[in-house]
Amino acid sequence: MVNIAEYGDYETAWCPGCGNHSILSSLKKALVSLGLEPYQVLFVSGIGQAAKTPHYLNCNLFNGLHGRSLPVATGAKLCNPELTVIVESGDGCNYGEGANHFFSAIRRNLNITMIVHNNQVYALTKGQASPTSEQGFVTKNQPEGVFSPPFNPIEIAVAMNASFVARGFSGKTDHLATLIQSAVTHRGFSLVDVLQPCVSFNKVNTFGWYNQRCYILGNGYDSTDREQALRKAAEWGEQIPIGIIYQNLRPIYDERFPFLSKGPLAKSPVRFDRVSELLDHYL
Amino acid sequence: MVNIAEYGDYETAWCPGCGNHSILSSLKKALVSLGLEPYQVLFVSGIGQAAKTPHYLNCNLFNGLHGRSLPVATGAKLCNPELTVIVESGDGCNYGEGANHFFSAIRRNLNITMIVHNNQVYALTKGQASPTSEQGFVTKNQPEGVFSPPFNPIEIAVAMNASFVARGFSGKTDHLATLIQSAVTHRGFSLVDVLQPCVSFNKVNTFGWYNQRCYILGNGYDSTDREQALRKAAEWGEQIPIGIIYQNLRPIYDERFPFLSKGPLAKSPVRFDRVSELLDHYL
Amino acid sequence: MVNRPEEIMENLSTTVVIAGEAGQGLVTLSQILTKTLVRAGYYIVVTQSYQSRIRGGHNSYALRISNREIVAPTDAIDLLIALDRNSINLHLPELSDHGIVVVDDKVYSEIHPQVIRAPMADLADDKFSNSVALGIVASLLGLEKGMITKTLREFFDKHAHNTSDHNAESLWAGYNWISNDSAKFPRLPPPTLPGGRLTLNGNEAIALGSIAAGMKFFSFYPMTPATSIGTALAEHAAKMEIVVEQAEDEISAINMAVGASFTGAPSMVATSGGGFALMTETVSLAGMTETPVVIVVAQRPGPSTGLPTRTEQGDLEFVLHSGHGEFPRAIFAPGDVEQAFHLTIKAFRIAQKYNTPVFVMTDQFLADSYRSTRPFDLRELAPLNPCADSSIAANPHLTYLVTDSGISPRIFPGMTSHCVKASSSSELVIADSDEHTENGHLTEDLSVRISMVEKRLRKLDGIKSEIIGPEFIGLSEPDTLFVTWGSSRGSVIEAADALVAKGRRFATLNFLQIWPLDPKNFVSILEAAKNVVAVEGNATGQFARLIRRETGFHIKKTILRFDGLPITPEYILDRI
Amino acid sequence: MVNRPEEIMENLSTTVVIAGEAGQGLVTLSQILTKTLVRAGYYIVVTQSYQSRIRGGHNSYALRISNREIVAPTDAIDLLIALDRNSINLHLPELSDHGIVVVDDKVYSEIHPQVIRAPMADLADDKFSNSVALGIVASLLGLEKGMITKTLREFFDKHAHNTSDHNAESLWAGYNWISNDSAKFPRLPPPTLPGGRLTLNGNEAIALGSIAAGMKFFSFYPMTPATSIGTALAEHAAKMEIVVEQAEDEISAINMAVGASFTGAPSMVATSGGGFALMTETVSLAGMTETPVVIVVAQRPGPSTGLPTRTEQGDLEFVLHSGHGEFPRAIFAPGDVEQAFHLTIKAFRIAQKYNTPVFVMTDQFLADSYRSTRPFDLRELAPLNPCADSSIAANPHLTYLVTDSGISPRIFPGMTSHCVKASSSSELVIADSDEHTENGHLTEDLSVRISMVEKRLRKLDGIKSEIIGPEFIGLSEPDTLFVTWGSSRGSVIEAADALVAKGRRFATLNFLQIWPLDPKNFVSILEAAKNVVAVEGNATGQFARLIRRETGFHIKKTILRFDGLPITPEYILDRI
Ligand SMILES: Cc1ncc(C[n+]2csc(CCOP(=O)(O)OP(=O)(O)O)c2C)c(N)n1
Ligand SMILES: Cc1ncc(C[n+]2csc(CCOP(=O)(O)OP(=O)(O)O)c2C)c(N)n1
Ligand code: SF4
Ligand code: SF4
Ligand SMILES: [Mg+2]
Ligand SMILES: [Mg+2]
Repeated sequence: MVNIAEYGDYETAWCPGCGNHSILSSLKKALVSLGLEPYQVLFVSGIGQAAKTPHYLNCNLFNGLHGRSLPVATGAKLCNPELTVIVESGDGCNYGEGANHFFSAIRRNLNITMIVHNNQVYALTKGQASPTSEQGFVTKNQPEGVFSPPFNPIEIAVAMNASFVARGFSGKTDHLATLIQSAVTHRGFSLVDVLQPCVSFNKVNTFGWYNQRCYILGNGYDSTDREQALRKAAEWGEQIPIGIIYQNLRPIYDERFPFLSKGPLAKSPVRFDRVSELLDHYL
Repeated sequence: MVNIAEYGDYETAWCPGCGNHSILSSLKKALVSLGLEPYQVLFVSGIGQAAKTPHYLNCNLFNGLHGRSLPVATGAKLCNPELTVIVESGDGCNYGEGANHFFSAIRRNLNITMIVHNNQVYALTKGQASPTSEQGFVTKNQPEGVFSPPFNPIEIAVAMNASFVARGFSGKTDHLATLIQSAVTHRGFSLVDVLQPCVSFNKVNTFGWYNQRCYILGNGYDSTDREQALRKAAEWGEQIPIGIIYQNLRPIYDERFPFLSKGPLAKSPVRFDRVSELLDHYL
Repeated sequence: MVNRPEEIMENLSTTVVIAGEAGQGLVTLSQILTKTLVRAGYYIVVTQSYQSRIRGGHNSYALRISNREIVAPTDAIDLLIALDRNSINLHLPELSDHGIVVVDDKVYSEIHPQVIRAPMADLADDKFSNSVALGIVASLLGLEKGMITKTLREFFDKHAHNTSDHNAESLWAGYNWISNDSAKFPRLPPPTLPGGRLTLNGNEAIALGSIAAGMKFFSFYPMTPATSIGTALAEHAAKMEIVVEQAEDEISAINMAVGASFTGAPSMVATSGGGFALMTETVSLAGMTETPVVIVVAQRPGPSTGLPTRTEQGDLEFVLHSGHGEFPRAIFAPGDVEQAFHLTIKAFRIAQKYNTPVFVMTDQFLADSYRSTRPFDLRELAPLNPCADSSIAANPHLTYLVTDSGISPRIFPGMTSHCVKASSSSELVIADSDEHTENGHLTEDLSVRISMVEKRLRKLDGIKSEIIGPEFIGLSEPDTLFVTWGSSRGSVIEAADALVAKGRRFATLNFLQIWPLDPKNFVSILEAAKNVVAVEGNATGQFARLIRRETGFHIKKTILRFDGLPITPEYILDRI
Repeated sequence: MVNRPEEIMENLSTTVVIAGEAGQGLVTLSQILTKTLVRAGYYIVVTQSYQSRIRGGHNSYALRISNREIVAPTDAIDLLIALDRNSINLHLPELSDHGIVVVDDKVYSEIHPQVIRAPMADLADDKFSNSVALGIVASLLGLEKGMITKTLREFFDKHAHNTSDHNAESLWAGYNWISNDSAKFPRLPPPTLPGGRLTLNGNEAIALGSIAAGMKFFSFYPMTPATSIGTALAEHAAKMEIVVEQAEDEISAINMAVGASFTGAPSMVATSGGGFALMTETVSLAGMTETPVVIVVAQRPGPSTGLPTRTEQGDLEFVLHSGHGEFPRAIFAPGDVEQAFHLTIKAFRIAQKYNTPVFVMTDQFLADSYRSTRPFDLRELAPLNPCADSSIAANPHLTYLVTDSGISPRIFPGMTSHCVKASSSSELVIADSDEHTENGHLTEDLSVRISMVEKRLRKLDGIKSEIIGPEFIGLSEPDTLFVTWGSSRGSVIEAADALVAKGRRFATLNFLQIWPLDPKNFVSILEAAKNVVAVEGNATGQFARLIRRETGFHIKKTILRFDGLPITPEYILDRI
């Protein structure tokens, strides 16, 4: 049986009080509850504070480019469907630079999980507005405050019929751990958008701000009801729902390639007999 | 008074029977009805069959890169708000390569118009699936058919609260002309997604296919009602609504820069007195 | 009228051009003819010229045929099949002195000594006039009726059901009509090649090379002239059990390929200039994370959208320096279809051995140029097994183990040595785009930085030790040496041949590998020549500059072409 | 302990290093000190070294001070303000022989001859201990109390309300404490510079240069070390009536800048390697559409994410060849802050005159390096008025009119000559990324292609005629000539000075413009030197290679640095 120690205990480069610490611990909890061994899991991350997370975990990791974790994860999952593939990155990374991949990933519906540390700011580059920053948010680069309304990833994911859409809050670690567990277990593309206080650059959406507003969706909430989910997804402000907002069981993309059931493509030999048949095609 | 002849009459490189011909004529009609002189209008296009459209019109034109017409239009409008800026390109260009800009443009809400020739295929590159291709659509590059559900631009634009969202059909040229006219008149970012038969590469969504399904939204339809719009936007299949699906009057981005009201930035002189004051800042 | 240089004439080749509007079925007609000729045992060189439109405009398909080895396209036309009037206007000036034109008499009514007007309407239904034309050409060339019919039938059986009979009958009508008419055209000399030849263009050869190399993952975003690599692969994907995936953009395409490769699946992408530009950030990522990936850059004239359906060799310096920072890479540039196959395989081997991005540079001309290709001996190819090489040199595994060669042994996530399923947490694979320690975690230790930079760059020494040196073809100690690279090879060789035939001392030095270069392989050859001329399909002589940078040898004369057409022997001869 | 080479010592400079964790307020402290020194009339060179994290880790701010002109950072530390214990461990070995350390006595309790332990707790509340430290340094350096207090007050009045008094009191506590204590540290010699100097770093100079040049549009996506250009511009945007826009990605940023420029607004973007890679497709677009745009590439060590907060000069070849296809460009590489200002202006002038992309290459070292800068004489600057140049040379307007210079006169959409509002349909502006005719519409006419390629490339001749040649500094006919570019300039100059002081014949050749190069400007200088050594902040000697490619001159010796730190005079002297 896997235990939490196997996932390691690293010194981090995060600020004290940063929400990332709690997300890291929820992650470990979830992985252990899932009974996943570190070598069964591949994390793919981008660049940013959030993207450092998997460096503080014992696991396979590809720490790639800002905004590009989803395509890397896609290639990896398509060539080795045995891996549990988890994308871990920030709001800027996933909804800014990499937004096109986010929308494509929803449509593609590969069986991977995407965890977004949503601190509503570009933290590693010292506090510029991100797509999720609220209107009026003042930064050194936006001295007059953000003009555009924030991007609501939950709402758009539901509108696009994403297979699994959840919101967590780093301050609710057990709840978050359960969400991540469900997301990984879910067959299909699953998004967990995690509200994460950034103590250094987001003085608006603080721990207290989130804590006061976040409420856990009750048992009465039916996450398979899309109409209801669309309404829930739009909720933001005084009350912020956390939990599984929406889920469905659309066909997953892995099914497009029946031969993937044979295991990792790295192991599949080159069939020269078949190459030979191909060549005949050009005779 | 401007007349249609001023917009020119060019030989095109399109196939006979292509929906683009009708879109071009709707466009001219709309421009004339708007009383716009060719030199008041700047078209920005990408690369693809659709993107050739403005070459067949007398007007200012920046024909840039595949997927990048919106950012060019954004830069242009921000520096010369006096121009009527219209983005003209295909579904692949705008919802594929350039999707990230589409989402940003919706949020930014500059007073520009985006006309998408949506033929549900990458035509100029000879018929690959585009983001709007239907499930099962077979191409040389997708011999097993498209697996993912199509991207519904209307639905997502409404979900993101785009300021003006309309769908037209190239087969209804007068209706389309009116739509384009409303879109250009609308204060804010306006999307006109135009269903456009591609006779060479889309043998599924043909003129007949669209013609049979498209119906014009009646007077009873209230395009300012977002709930209703969301439902309408999801409609696709046996019945396809065309018309203004949704509109609102969010603040436009031009307002972020009060000095823009003084006219094109090209004309604003360098104020060395102010530069001098700036330097004092570093004393 | 073009005077074909007699030197080239000596090759006794025949150039057939089929020309007309896009959408007139010109490609089908041409491909059937091409395949028949290859099957019959002729050498061929095809040049396709088309516009960025689907219908109308002007396209042409030039098919040079010979029973001796030919490797270049030529300018003069011997037989023009004009599907529209415009084609006659455009190509009449290019007709060789004995050249003729075949055209529907409805399309062209004038009397012209070189124009044969065929009564198409009498010969077949309008829909089948291309098959009539095909029959006429086949007959003029002296091809066996049964042979061309067989290819035509195969084609229509596969692509357009139930028209096979009609097309065959139309073919015969054309064939017989010419036999009745006075056939003023010299028949082809008897073929010399044995059977079993493949009809392949450059892109198909790359696709097949990648499959033979053991590629498992290919991702792309459509872009001319690279798209057809993906099309060929998509056709074979299910059978070969490879993933072929259309991405949302080029950035995604190459990042997917990197992710695939990280799990051990050899991967490739193919694109053209503008799409490649978008990939450059990830080229650097592959260099840093030491993830092998093969990148095909199919060139077309730039800058920017340029002439999207034409050819050029203008991206050499861009590809060579693509990606920020410094890391090793290799660049191959096939000079013909056979080389395209073998160099693609070599590209995979180098990428997999040195864990770094490797390029195959081609261009529209070669991409679309069909050739009669010797069948590949697959037994010669040792299967590339990504699992065989993997061994844990350290426990726990160190992704970036510093070694003398700079090469760190790889394992893949979830697997241990030889792709055995992992079972312990010491078998983790950690890759990082930041500077990293041997174990793959990011570091800001500046001495580790130095050792990692040096480790990565050391791999270039290994790559250098396996360089494919340039081909020297021609007379030793030449008065003039042509230097070229990539697809211009054939024309340079034929131009030199022609000059040698005239009694002049010419030779060619053709580079199939552009990077790295080893001056030892060629500087003495350059120095031995009295005169060195670089021949390149670009406007600034990029390869000549590179040679100077690497060797100090200054090639002062260049013959450059940048109008979108491939360099031909005539083009060179006119400028010598 | 680092032995400072006596040659450098002769400069009689003092290096103060303030070191500690990120988040300890180190930058505030350092900036107040820096500004005070500049105001007092000292020369300074700042080197900032930080990690890719917001709190913790280890950062340092090195401030070299002199009353003689200094242009380089040095390695040896004279006065270390250690905000944490780790800083002592890390930097003690770098202390010069007379160097001392100031540290809170709670942080460091050992007795060490070079360490002054300050009783911070006695002197002020914990929150204000940085001000105490500042007082101590000011006092040790012999700065006037009133002067440092003034700067400190200004700073806290602006940035942190209501703490100004507390901070000032704490400053005095530190100041006075040292006065009481035996101040074993040599005071600074009297300053020599007149007043009115600016405290500016490289990025601020670029930002101000762009404003002074008449830039109207700046777009960016944050990326270290380029971000602070955008920050400075954002601060001044409203006042200067310029648009500063954060884009969704770098691709958008540069396309916005192209769109802006198309309407006549001079525009700029700033990024670093990976972000720049994403822009390369659009660099080519700007080249093809002949749209001026200034691109600042602030380098950091690659490949890929590399060392995101450190410095390197590793992107020269990438920038030089960025973008597919062939088109003219210019590249400037400022060697110090003043050059950063002026070369940015020059970049705008060249971009606007030749309608093509122009680059300013800088790096983290220069970006963050404060210097005492001579105030700019704005009267010297002729205002760049995009409207003044525009004239209709043809009616209707031809965007790509073929001219001898290759430069086509521009007008902007909606406007006619001199930015008068358009009133007729002959005043349309049509730009195309495809190959185009003079009127801007796409063409597949291959002869037009040739004339357009040649027209574009002709602009390079004009750009060449305005080249800023390299600076030659040092002894004529030197035994050894250092060749360098960009931010390494200062260290190369000081290293050569030191060697000359020792009686050796050294000189330096510093390139501020990297492209185009005119061999006439410098080959004779290279040839006149017995020995040529290229000094570059990269691992492969990219500039030396470029010189060879352009001139044939082979620079065989290189001194290269690629560990993420700037080249220092000591680094060079150790390797000579
Ligand atoms: C192509 C590219 N552009 C920009 C950057 C610089 N960059 C690094 S982290 C970052 C922002 C990260 O924001 P987010 O993803 O929200 O993560 P956070 O730091 O807030 O956790 C940016 C812009 C980069 N590394 N690569
Ligand atoms: C960066 C880049 N990638 C790919 C291409 C090739 N390309 C040209 S047009 C096109 C597809 C156009 O599809 P769409 O936008 O739907 O326009 P349509 O031709 O269908 O009107 C593509 C992929 C390109 N020009 N640039
Ligand atoms: S800057 Fe913000 S996101 Fe980054 S570690 Fe600190 S608190 Fe966390
Ligand atoms: S290929 Fe399709 S989109 Fe293009 S011109 Fe023809 S019909 Fe229209
Ligand atoms: Mg963030
Ligand atoms: Mg389309």
